[in-house]
Amino acid sequence: MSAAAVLFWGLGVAQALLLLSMLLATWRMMRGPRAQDRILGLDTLYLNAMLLILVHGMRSAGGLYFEAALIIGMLGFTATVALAKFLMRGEVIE
Amino acid sequence: MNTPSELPIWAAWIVVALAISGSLLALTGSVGLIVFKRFYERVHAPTLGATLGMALIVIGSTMFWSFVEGRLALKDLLIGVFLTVTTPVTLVLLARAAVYRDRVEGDDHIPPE
Amino acid sequence: MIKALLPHPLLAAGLFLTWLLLNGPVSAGDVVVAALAALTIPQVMRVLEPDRSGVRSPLAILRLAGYVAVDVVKSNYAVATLIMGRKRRVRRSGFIHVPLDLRNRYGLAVLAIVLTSTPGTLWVQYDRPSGRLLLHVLDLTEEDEWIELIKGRYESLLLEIFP
Amino acid sequence: MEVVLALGIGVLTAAGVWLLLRPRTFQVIIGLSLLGYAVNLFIFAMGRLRAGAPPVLKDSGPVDPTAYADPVPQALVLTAIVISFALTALFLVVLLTSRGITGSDHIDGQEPGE
Amino acid sequence: MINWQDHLIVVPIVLPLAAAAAMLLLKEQRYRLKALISLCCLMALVGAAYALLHEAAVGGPGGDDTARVYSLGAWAAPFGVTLVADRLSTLMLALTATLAAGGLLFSLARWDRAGPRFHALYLLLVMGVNGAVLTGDLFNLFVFFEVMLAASYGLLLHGSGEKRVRAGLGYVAINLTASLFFLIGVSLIYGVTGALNMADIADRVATIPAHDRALFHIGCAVLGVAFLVKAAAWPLGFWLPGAYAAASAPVAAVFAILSKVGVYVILRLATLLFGADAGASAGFGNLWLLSAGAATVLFGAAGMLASRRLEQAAGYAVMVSSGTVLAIAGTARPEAVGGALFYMAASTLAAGALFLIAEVLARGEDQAVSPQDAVFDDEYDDPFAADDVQEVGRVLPASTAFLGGAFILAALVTISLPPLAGFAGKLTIFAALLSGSGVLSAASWVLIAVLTLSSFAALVALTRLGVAGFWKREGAPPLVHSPEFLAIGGLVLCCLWLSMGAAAGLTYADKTGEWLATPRDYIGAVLGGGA
Amino acid sequence: MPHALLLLVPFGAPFAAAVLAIFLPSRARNLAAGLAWSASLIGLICLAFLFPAVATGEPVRWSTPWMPTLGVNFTLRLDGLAWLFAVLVQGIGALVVLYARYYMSADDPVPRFFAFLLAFMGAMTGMVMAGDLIQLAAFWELTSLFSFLLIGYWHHNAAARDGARMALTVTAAGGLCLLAGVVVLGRIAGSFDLDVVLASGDAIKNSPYYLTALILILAGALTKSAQFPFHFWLPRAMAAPTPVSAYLHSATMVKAGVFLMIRLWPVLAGTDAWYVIVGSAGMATLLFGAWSAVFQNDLKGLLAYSTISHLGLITLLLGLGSPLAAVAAIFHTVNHATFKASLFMAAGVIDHETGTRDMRRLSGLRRSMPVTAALAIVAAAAMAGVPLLNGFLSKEMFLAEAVAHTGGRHLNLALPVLATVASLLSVLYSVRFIHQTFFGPEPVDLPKTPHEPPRWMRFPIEVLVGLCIIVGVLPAVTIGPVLAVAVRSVLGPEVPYYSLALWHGFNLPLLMSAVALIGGVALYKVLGPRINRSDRPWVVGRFNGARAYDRVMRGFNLAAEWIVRRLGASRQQARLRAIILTCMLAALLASGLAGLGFDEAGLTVQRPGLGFTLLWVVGGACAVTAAWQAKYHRLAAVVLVGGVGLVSCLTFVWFSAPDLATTQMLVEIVTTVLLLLGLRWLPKRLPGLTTVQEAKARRRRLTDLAIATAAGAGTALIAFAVMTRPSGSPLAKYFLDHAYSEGGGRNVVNVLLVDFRAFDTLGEITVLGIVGLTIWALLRRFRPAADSLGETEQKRIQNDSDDRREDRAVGDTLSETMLIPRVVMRWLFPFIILLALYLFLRGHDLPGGGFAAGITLSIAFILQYMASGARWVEERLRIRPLVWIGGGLLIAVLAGAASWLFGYPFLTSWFRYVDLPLVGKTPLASALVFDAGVALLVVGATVLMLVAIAHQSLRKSRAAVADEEAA
Repeated sequence: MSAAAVLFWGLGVAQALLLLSMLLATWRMMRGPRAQDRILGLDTLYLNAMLLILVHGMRSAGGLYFEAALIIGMLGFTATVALAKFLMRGEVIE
Repeated sequence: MNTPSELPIWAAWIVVALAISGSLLALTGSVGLIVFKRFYERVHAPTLGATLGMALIVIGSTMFWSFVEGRLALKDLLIGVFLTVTTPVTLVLLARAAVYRDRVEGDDHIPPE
Repeated sequence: MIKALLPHPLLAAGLFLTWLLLNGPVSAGDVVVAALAALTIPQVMRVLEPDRSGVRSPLAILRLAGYVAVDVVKSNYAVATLIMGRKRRVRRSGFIHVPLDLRNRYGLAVLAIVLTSTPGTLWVQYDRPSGRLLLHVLDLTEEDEWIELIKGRYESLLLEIFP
Repeated sequence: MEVVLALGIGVLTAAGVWLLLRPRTFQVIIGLSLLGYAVNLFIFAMGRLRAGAPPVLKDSGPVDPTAYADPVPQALVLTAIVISFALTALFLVVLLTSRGITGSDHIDGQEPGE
Repeated sequence: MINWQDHLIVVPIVLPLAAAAAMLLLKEQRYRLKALISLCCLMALVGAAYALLHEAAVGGPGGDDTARVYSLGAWAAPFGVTLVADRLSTLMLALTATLAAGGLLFSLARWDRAGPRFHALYLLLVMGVNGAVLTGDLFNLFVFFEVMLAASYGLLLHGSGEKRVRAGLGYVAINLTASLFFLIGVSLIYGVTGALNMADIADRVATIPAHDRALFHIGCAVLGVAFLVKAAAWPLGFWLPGAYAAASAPVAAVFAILSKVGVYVILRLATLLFGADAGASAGFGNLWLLSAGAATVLFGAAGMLASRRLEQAAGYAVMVSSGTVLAIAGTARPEAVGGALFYMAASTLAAGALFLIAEVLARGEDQAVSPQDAVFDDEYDDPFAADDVQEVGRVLPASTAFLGGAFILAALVTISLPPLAGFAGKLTIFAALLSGSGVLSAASWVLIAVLTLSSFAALVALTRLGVAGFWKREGAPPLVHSPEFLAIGGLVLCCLWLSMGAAAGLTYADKTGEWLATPRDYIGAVLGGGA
Repeated sequence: MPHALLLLVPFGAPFAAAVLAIFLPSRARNLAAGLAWSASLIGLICLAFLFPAVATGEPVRWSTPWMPTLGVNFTLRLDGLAWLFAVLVQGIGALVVLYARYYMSADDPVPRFFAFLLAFMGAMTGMVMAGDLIQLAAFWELTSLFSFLLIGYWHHNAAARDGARMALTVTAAGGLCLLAGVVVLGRIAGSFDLDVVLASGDAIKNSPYYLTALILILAGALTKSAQFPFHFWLPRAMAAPTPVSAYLHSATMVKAGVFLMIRLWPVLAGTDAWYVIVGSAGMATLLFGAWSAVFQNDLKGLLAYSTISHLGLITLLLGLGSPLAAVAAIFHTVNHATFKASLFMAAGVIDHETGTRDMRRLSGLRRSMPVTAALAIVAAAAMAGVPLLNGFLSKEMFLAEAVAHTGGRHLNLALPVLATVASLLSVLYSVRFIHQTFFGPEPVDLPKTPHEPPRWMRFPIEVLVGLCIIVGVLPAVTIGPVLAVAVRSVLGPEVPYYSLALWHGFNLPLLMSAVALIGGVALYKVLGPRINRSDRPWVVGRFNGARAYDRVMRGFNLAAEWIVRRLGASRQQARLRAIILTCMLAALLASGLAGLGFDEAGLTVQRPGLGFTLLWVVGGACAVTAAWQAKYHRLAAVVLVGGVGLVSCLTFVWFSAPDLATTQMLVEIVTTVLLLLGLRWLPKRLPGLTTVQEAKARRRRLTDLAIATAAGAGTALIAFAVMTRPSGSPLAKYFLDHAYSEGGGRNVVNVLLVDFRAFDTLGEITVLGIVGLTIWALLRRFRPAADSLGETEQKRIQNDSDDRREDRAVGDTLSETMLIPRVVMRWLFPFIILLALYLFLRGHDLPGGGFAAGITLSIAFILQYMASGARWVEERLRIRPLVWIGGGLLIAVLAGAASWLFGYPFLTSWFRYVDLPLVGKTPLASALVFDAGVALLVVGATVLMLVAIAHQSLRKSRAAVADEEAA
């Protein structure tokens, strides 16, 4: 098995695992039952998406997806924080 | 898929192992999200992916790119740093909001203020 | 002079480093830009956070980082087994109150990050007048153990770093 | 791959259209967002699907166009994303204003039967 | 050195944009300066438009028709975005500039203070329209459509108030939907032909493989629906009368051109893509255009009859005028298209004038412009409070007579009664429909019947509304400020001028019809290179 | 002056005078009248000069192109007929002007009146002198228009308004038909030129479109000349000032229809269709008008119906189709004009001097106004057809024609009888008019004391009555030559023999005349009092044309409303549904129902991967659930839409679009925040509110579901069809080839955005800027709904609990909650700025760019707002989004315009590698400046959008506080 093949299959497995994980998070988002559960689901989804992008970057050897991952890592919490704050205070910016 | 071939096979195995174990941790976290019964339990689960899972994959990625580019390519570590700093913000706020909501609804399990 | 130029030296250093990390192989141009960015951007913080964060004791920082790294791995394992654990032993999750002596905002922030990053514990609510922290713990075997762990392992170090 | 994406676009479109036909302004704005995604993906799909061939040139020298995805739809989608974002914001504000002035969040600006 | 003449074509887009941008840097209260800037800008636009129109009318060096092509960023077609000023687009430019100047003038009396940043939005709307008619690129057209629409959302809501907001909500929702169709259509066309430049697409239409043609047609149909929504064709245009009637008068006046932009694009694309040499696609959609246009005319005519307010009737009149041009576009007869264009120019100006007159007439009535209805807070108690402090215009004693005269002229054009320009246009249409040897088609007769019926309906409706507005009116005559006077008079004078210069105007329109019927020239001009 | 130019005077003078008159002060009645008087007089003089030329038989022409593309010229053409009518128009016009000067009150703003009158005169002259069919139709409509203004001159009077509207509606509608008719005629003849048309009579009559043209033209002519059943507008038009009636309804307006029929008589008459339509319309009108006239109690009403009747007579004559009948028609037209004008004026005098026109109140006026009485009696006698007066002559001709046509057709059999009856009736009403007004006892209880009118008010009547007598006595000398010229211009050289003698010997027509005269007088003796007692005509009184008209118009209105209601949509949902359905239908039809060509195209499908499929399971589930939850669980919908956005972002990653992924992600974040900001102002919505209309709603939902499913399936199918086809866009190749070598960037997408297609980007940021402006403008006047006012529930509860505890102040909960987030968010701020800078600088070569940088920066701001509140941030950071928007736009525009300086088109980019000290070789591109403008604008607009919404709660709580303080 060449390195390329190892990476291709191995990282493919990793991707599948992450996507499964996303699926479960989505289930939480859909089912709720409460708003905080959904937000938690979205947060998990973001996290998994970011990891997925990293793995995908390795798998396709494209260094160009780094920004997308960085943005999720650095700014992705904005959306979920806003949601959480909305729950807490009823409005996002006071 | 045009995976680069200049990666030594052992490095490839390590990268793959890191990535898979990281992914597994993330998956475990998501499973926790499903199997736990209460919100306050569920909220712990994704942390798996956000901490160690993320760390493993980031390390794998760093290693991978360092090999590919033939130099120390550490920028993926930045993702790790920022994610570590930001994820708790969400969770803290979310937990606080949940506590507030449960209190308003009169949930007994929540300690009063 | 230095203060005027660098209101937050650590921040400037962080920015400088970040820029270099972001831009791959370091070239002279990048260094120039990084230096410029590190000098100009923190000026914004003059208005947002005028008081300087006095960080002390780099050694404590390192120790804290070490603890955290170990604890994260350990609790990751613990929580993962909890989730995947086939036998599903009865676990008690619940809230505990931790009285904190730490008052420094940064210190509290770092503590929150540490606690939350460690699977199994979650910072929920902090009551400033009493300095009491409400914590949710996934596997609440012994309440006092947790309080001892937090106060002894993290808070003391943080008190060193952020007096 | 094509099947999956086409189905995805279809589902988004269906959900969006269904919401678009609902009476509440909030449903409509969600519907417009979903349709926006669907349309963005549709435009993107018009450039055909190419994995691992981002249109960022690797080195100077003669370019092999077959090694890269079609950049045109991507540019179009970028423009479309921005515009649809702006207009979503606008619609949101208009619906808020309408809700404020008329007191109703019905898309007609008044409850049916009034 | 710079040869300014070369860049004239881009002026109608860049100038209002720059002026609007500059105005944003000014403080809000500097109304006078802003008014001055926008007035100067619009004057310059009128000048530029007529210069371009003149050039298109005179033709190329050989005297034959040509189009001025401008490659933005020096990227030649079909790769870059091109602007094309031919007979049709310069006609639209001139129409836009004129109407916009009228609306702006009117607004200077008081409306420009009824909400913040009126002038900037207004200029940007003009920029959007100009861009939409000048561009030769399908996606760029989308962008300028959006500029135009975004500005129109803002302007429709200008002055606030329940009526406007309610109308605005529907207007925005529908136009957003239409924009999505637009995107689908454009991208589908790109997906099939691999081209975005209109001339480039037209160039390839004939050679589209048979199995791709259905997809291409679907793209064109979806695109067409998007434009027809904008052009307010039945059953897509129910939004128009309410929205236009709700808009403040100067805005409604300039909106009269917006629906014509939809018509313009339909006309442009139908002639370009589905002309005689389009292979299997030749004549695609003509029947639909014809029927949709006729249905629109009938619906608009019925709407005019059912209208109880002048501004509403004017809205329906806009529909009628769009429908007429659409139906004629569906006949694909060059002479008729020429007549329809002339008619369009006249009826659009007249509709603009009608909107303005309606607002003046409504003054003193229980209208939406009264302060109780509009919602203003801290900054504004009353949109026109400024009037009490400093009187801009003076009350003209003969205001009613003047308004009445203007109304009659505008109504004549709208009804297309002789001897004004609406009549000349419709007559040309009739003559063209009846021309040619052999038996006349049923469609021609139906169209003539429909158009005559719509004239009749307009006659009845406008007579009723005019009688109610002028003759039945009790109490003091409406106040007309001098800018309003100038605006209404100016628009009506333009109608008159079109009528007086019917010879030149009709010749221009007729040649435009011919030019559109021979898309090869357009394609050649664009793809052959340019500045 | 050459003859041709002389033509312009009678046509142009009235218009010129009208324009002058409108600018006269409103009390200048002498000046206005003088102006009008001289205009018509000058016209008359010119016409007189032109007569010799006209008499040669060759029309005098003057022509100038009008609508050259149609071959339509503006042609003034004066032949005998036109001359005759022009003289009538101008001559009677002059008299009416004189009369009106005295008739109109000193308080009336008469210059306007005279202006309308003059304009009408000009239009009428233009019509009769038209040498082109289109021109004729044009002036035709103008006469309708000016008559509308004249009839409605006293518009404070409802009757005048209604009469004017009715007249305009009927005549202008007829005019529209006429217009269509002449276009058809022109199509048949190949030209609109009158000479050409008149010369192609045979072609016209044999054309398949003859009947169409005929019906359309007659629709115009018959409505205008008030023929049954379109006659009703004329009596209503009597609400006009009497001079107007005298002018319009004797000599001009109503004669336009007659004129047209005479004008086109050579080419249209003589067919069966012509005979049936025109003849029967004329006959019906003749009898109906005469019968109705008998029963009128209003002087003007009587005259109006008598006018209708006489117009019917003329029409009937024309309908007969024989040349002699045509001669009679022309002759009677002139005669009718003279006597009817004088009668109207007399009626006006009576009205003016007594204050009433009701014949039942008038009586014995011959004593107080003997001269007027004498004049009216003569004119009425002419109307009745008493010998020695002009009316007698033309009536004799009519009766002769009626007799001559006996036999053959059905109508002809009855013709002599009906003609006699009609004549009898006209005698009857004439007698009634004279007898009841001027004879009998002294009038009692009149509003005014009657006396003779001013000298010059009576003068026009005297002139006209004089003409009646002169023509009646010496027809051959006076009217003969004129009539001959006119007749020849219609009938051509083959004019039949006719004699304008007073005495034709004892013959059948004479007998009929005698019967009519004697019978009429006798009948008046018998029925007079009973007629006075009936308020509407016997038998036909039930037929009320005006009411029928009202019904028709109401029907139109109802139909219109029905159309608008049924075929339109007033509800937003219905509108959207119509649009979506139409689009689907259009797409379906456009595909030709023949499939999308899958078989021929040859599919190139990539096998679906597990990962991607899973991804879209997530995406689809999110979308469907969002659609499901959007009504009652808005927050859930926002969350789920976020999921969809994430999936589409990942799709971009999957298929090689890093720029898209980046931008999508950023926009996603901002959109979520945006939607959340909006949520606060929406009403609470709880499930379970069932209504009675639940079943209906369910049905609608099912329909919508079907529509949505079909739309989704269609889109999917189309997308699939395109994706599986080989692509061959030459654009892509070109851009990839030239991006680096000529655009100076490796990131082709970015080069497209800031260079190849920078114009798109310019437009795009303009949209963003506009939206920012609009939002800002809207929200400055934002007023929340009553139930969203005040603080949110959460805030209230938390503040209350803060209040309860002694060791806490209000707001502590917030500050404690945000303690940790604040620290992180604040310290992230510089790093996000750094990220923005990074994205911006590398955009040209790698994913990123101005837009991404701008959004990133705005997120940095938003975070600060979220962490610390709007007031806190704005106290520290000076944010002027509008200036940023303006500045960004300006920078972008200037960057584009800079290329002008080098002679390149707008937005031509320029790039170069520059050696900078320390840094080394650095690419500098003007596109970077453009991109900077983009970034600046994006920050401004995005921050503006979010902050403007966020500010609302701040402002409202402030307002609430102020309210409490006040209370």
